[in-house]
Amino acid sequence: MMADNTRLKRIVEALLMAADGPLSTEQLQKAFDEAELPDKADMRLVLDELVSDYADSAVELVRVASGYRFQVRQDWSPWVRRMASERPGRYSRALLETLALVAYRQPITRGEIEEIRGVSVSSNIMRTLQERDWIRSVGQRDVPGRPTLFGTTRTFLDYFNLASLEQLPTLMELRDFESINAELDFGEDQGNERQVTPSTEAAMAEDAPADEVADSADADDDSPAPGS
Amino acid sequence: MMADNTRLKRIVEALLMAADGPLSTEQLQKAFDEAELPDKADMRLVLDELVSDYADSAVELVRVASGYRFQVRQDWSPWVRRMASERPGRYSRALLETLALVAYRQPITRGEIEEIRGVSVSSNIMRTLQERDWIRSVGQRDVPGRPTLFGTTRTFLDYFNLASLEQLPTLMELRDFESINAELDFGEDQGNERQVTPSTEAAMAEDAPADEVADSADADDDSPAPGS
Amino acid sequence: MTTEEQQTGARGDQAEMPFAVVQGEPYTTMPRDLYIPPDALEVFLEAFEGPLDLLLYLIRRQNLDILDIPLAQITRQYMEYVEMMKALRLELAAEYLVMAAMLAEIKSRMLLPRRQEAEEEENDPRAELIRRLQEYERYKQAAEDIDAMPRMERDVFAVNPESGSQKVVRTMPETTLRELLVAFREVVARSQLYTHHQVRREALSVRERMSSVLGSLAGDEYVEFTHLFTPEEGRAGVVVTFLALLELVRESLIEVVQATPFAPLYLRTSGSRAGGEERVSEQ
Repeated sequence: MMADNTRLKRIVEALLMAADGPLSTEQLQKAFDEAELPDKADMRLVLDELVSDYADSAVELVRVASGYRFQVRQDWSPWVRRMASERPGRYSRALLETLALVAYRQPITRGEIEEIRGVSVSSNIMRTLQERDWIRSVGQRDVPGRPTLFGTTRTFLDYFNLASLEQLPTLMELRDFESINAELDFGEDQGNERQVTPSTEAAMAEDAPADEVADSADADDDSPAPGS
Repeated sequence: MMADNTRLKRIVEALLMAADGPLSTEQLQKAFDEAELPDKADMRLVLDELVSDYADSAVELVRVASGYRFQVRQDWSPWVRRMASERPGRYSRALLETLALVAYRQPITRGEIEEIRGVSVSSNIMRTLQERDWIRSVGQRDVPGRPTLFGTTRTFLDYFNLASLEQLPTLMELRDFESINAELDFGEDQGNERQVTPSTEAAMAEDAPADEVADSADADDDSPAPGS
Repeated sequence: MTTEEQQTGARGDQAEMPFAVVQGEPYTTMPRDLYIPPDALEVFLEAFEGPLDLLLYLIRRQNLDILDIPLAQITRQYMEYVEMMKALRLELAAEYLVMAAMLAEIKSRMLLPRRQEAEEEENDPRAELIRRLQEYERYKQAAEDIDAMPRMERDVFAVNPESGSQKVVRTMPETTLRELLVAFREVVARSQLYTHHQVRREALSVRERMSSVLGSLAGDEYVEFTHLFTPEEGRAGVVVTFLALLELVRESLIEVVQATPFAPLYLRTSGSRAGGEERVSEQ
């Protein structure tokens, strides 16, 4: 048993060291003959052992979404970066916001992303995200036009060193709509502290009707409110 | 001293683990600031220590002609080979477009490819194309950052059964020749079966595409060069 | 109170939040007038990811709670901004105008006298705007968080040891010339490549030669001009090589030197210059 597991551990270590990307236990098992196929329990055992074997080393065995991966401990990344010939790519805010929306709101259509961001999303961004294999089509929304629904991939999680979506930073708290309404409803409910202060009110009343504002408001009167 | 050397050892370990190939002590030294530049004696010391640290591991630190590198111990090669021979996937559209741009626009930098494609090209693609020996670095553009210029190789021509790049259809031909259009279009549906086996490859060499390409090139010979 | 005074008043106690640097000068406030040079404005425009982002900036800049937006003031600032962009005929994304209309509409509704019953049925007109701002801000924040997370190529480096002294035979995916050409056609169709550069067959053989000449000049060494030609290739080959050399010189990829008139020409890559000079200075 003991000896066997050491051997198994070495093989798994070799496989993970040689791999191009993370390997799942299933993938690791494929390297073995039927005759010596290790069971899952043994696999987990040696994987756990490897994690602690490397505790003092400059590399660590981590688990990301699609499996296990040896990687350099982040303490030493600055030196590795200095050695690398290429600068790491930087991503635009537009791309990152789009990616964030897909990650947190998946499945989501491009139209829905545009609605939340308030601007159109360029095709380049969608293409880049798909080429990097960070997002992919996961279906179509059953509405006219059948827009594509996007979700994130394992590659996305692997790239950002995550084992699952739950490890993403939590979203900023959204104060719920009801309470916003309550707070804004400054007519009757006197108990509410968040009344618009008289001075704000006055300021609003005073300087409001700049001409073009009035104009566009008129023009807008019989059309539905934008964005609604 | 002791503490310092442990730190130095970790950094050297990290650098060697992340490196694409062997690193000489001079190359390793480049990752350090002037202020903390280790001397050669210390470098040798930690390299020796690393060799023995990994004595029981599935990887070993060896010295080859151009420096030091970590490699998987030969004992475990059979498993690594079995794993590696697993997955012949399919090249992505991004990879093919990148390759095509190198073929048609060489010598070209990664930045220039990105400019034309309108999306960033992942390091993976460039690496895969170089590993496959389809493209290679042919120099550097003499601009800030000194980006690498890429060109295609003999292996590329051999793989695609071309005697020279001239046999690639011109853009004009690609765009205008009805025949090529028709021929190219049905590619899409068959994409999946076209995991070319060696025999298909051979067949291709004999029949249509090469000939047709040559034909259309001939046809073009006595007409003025397109666009000139 | 004049508009002018109000503006200064409102700006008096703002937190300084430089959001753009134009020609070395940090801008901490939104442009208030049209004295901003057009290229500076373009930087402002680029600094924002659309109208929601701009509105958020206007609100945050004054340390205001989203729920407390002084709508009139924000609307006015927003309009000034949009007017400036229009005046300078910057290409203004339609979204900015839609938002302007929305703000104007909300503002006008807020000014109308309301009856209580109506109010109960009808939400505060700002609610929708606030909802959108809050929602956008969440994801704006999430994007920053994601950007700060450790990621491959920048913070996380996978190990990469050699996988054995015997070369591992890896099965590579296969592809075909057709697939390559389809891919090329598509990238050409997408880009302006076709209109800008006519890639001709002639040019192609020259470009190929450019690569191989560059390859053979890979070191720092000078190579004699004649050594780059292969007489066996015949006239056509020599011409192609010569054209390739001219093109390489034109693109400043190689340099040609000649010690004295009629002396042999020597070539090397422009890239090696820096290294060469360094070595000279070391000696």
